[in-house]
Amino acid sequence: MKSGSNLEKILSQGKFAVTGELGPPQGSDINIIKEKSKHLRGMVDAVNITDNQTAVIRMSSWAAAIVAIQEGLEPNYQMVCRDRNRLAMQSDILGAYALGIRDMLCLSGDHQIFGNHPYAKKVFDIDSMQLISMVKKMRDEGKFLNGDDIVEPPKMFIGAAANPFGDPYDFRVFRLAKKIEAGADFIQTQCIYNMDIFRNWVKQANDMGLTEKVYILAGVTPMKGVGMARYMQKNVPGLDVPDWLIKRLRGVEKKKQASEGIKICCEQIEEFKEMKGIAGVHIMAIEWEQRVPEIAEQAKLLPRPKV
Amino acid sequence: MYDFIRGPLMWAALVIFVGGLIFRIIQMFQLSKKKERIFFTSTSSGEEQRGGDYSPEERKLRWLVSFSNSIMGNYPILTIITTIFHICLFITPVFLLGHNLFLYESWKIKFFSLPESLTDIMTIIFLLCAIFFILRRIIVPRLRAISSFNDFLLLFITIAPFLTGYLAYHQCFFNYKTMLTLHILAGEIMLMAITFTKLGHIIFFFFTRFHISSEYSLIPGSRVW
Amino acid sequence: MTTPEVKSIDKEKIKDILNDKKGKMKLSLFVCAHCGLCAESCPLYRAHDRNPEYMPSYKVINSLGKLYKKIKKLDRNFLEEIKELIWKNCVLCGRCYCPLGIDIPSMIALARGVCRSQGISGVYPHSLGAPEEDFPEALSHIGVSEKE
Amino acid sequence: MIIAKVKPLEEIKDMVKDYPKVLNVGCAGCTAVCLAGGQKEVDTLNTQLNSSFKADKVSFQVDGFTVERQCEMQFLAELDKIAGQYNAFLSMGCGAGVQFLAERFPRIPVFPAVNTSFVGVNKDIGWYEERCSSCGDCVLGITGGICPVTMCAKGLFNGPCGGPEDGHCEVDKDIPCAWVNIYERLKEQGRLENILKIFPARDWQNQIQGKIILEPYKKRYIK
Repeated sequence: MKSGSNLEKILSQGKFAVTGELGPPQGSDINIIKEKSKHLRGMVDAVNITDNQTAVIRMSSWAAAIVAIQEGLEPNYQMVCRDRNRLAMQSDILGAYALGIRDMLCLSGDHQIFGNHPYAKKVFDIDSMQLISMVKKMRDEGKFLNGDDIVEPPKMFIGAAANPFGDPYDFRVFRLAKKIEAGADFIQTQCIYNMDIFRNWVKQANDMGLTEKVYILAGVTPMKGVGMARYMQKNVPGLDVPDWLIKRLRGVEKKKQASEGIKICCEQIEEFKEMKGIAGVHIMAIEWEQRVPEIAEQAKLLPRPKV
Repeated sequence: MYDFIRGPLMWAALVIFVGGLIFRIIQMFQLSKKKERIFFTSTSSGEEQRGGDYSPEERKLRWLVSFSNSIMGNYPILTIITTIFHICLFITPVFLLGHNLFLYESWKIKFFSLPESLTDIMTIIFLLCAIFFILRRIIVPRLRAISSFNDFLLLFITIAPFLTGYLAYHQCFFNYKTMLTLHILAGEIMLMAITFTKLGHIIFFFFTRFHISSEYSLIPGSRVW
Repeated sequence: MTTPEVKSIDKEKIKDILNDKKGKMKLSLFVCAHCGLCAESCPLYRAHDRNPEYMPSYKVINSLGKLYKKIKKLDRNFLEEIKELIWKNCVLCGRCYCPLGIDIPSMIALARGVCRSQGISGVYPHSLGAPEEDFPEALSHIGVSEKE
Repeated sequence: MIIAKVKPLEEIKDMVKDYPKVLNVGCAGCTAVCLAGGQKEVDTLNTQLNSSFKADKVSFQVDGFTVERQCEMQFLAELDKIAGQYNAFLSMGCGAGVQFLAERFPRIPVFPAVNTSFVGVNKDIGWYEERCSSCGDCVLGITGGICPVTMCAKGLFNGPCGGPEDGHCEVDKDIPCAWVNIYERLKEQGRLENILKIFPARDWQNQIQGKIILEPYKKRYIK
């Protein structure tokens, strides 16, 4: 066992894992986190706590993670490379581990021009690949990036993101291989809509034997309606929302589009269960946490295994 | 002699003149190539695209800036004189009554002609401008540094048709016939000179300033050397 | 820094370089009306009290113009001569204006290319071996006296 | 001027050892002025490479060609005639020059022979110091002509920090503290109030790859 986290136990026992996502508030009101956690408790094995998603300032990820622990959830602490240099990152990892956080997700992070402080100075001292290997070095070698020894090294279960739809397509699987070599233990992909490209990507990963070395969780985001779908198609970087999805959503009248979105999402989850090389699903229902129980129910993911 | 210059030499001059121009045009198109245009759709990084909506003071400032950078701003007298010189150079011979009568006699083409008194004055102005150029080329240090015999020769070649034409019209010195012969000869020499000397800037100016894309091109040029 | 006995120059190479762009260059030299309007656009011309030797057309005529004219009987001394003209009198900033639209910078660049092909190139006042006395003169125009 | 420094010979050798015929492209612009990549440096590097590879008994040949400036395509065009004969390019231009050369010849590997270091000044022959980090929003008018972004090690805007001693930066006693100098110079000029008021957080301009299209030329390039 690498970190002994709940997510790691479930994945290592070959059970189909489910992770959720929780966006901390743009303020310091703890109750919002408690509210969102209520919907997710018992529905997911771990919950991603986003770190200034789309470069919009929110309560810091590790703080929200600690509140999530108090609410009986296992947090998956996200860290982006945009806001901190290697010193801050390593000290945050030590602090997070000390307070009970066992899973981490290493991301590059969106450029600050997308957020509410477009002209803030970027950091990107190290990138996501280097962050993964840094956390692995802290865990396995018990050393900081510069080689100094760590008293009581943090043993994180290292996660990384993967975007099978980003350009250039054929390079994406090699980038996955690099992340595994860097030390990623589990992968959470970008939300999937174009199933063909995703199947092809998984096939390539299987052929290269990558799926034996890492647990891949397929990312899904239920669409609330046509408006959201079109927005995601145009504005979200590196996302491929095919037209048949928008057409299908438009086929149902406004009121019922939300449940249609959830239906599509559950169909995807069904397919992921059977797909070779997929170890679980990552449900990203940002600002829609209250519908996660419905999704988990409908996709027959309950009850979550106790390990 | 008279018949020679009225006949074959005139045709030779025309052929060399027109042929020379065409050759130059072809040569310039061969020497340059189409500029492949890269267009940007949006002006990213926050630089907004300014329309033409400038306030009166801004408009005045913009005009002042472009004026002071123009050759009119740097060499006002020279620019005015050159403009007058070139206007007279092109307008006078083309709309001269005498020329158009000859033209009508031989090819039955009727051309609009300016009143003779006007073309007379324009010829005088032209000659004065030419004298200004000659003096300038001698007095101004930077011009003296680069002027060669050909520059002065060419100035005289350009002056000759106007001078002889004026004298022939007013029948002063030699008898009319000799002066007219000299005038026609001078005209033909000038026409031919356009192909063989720097008078070729007739074509070069319009080609480079309008087609070749550079800092000083008058319209966004479509070609590049 | 010329070596004592004057090294010969590779005439063939120079001919190649010159002939490669002969069409455009000869046409530009041919059509230049020697009108002197390019002077005011040259920063060095104005900075050196409008000395005619800093006028773009002067630099071109006496470097590239002569290269084409004397293409047969070129020698290293001639290249050393024009080196001053196209390096010290010109920084090739590319801003010379010509009413006819002649591309003056490319002509200076070609002349520099020819010199450089023979190992002759401008020596910046700040690089090793630059004659020191070169330097104060270049600063005289902006009122920096010797002792400063 | 852009200041650069030649890479160590071993590093350059390591880059080009698999390419039998290499062209070393010099640049007569900034890197020539700072004695890093001009024609003389090209010849020096070529001699070093040729003799060193001959000593290693590796078949290798490098020729030199110095263009006027590697940051303008019209000057890189001079290489078109001879580019085909080489397996790789070494470029002694600054980072921009190396990339422009690579853009022009995408199928030929291009290797940088110099490390572009900073925008700076020639203090003396062979001695160069950084002055500007091209942040895109110049405040030198307020700080009396001393750049807080570049000259202050921490890039503070409401300096000095607690560290300077007798005028030099806590980081290194040879480095003068920018803010101590700003204070003295503004005091001399009687413009001290510039640094008495608080400088607000900056909008950093140089966060994405820079591009400038001048107003009068916009209609040529923006449809």
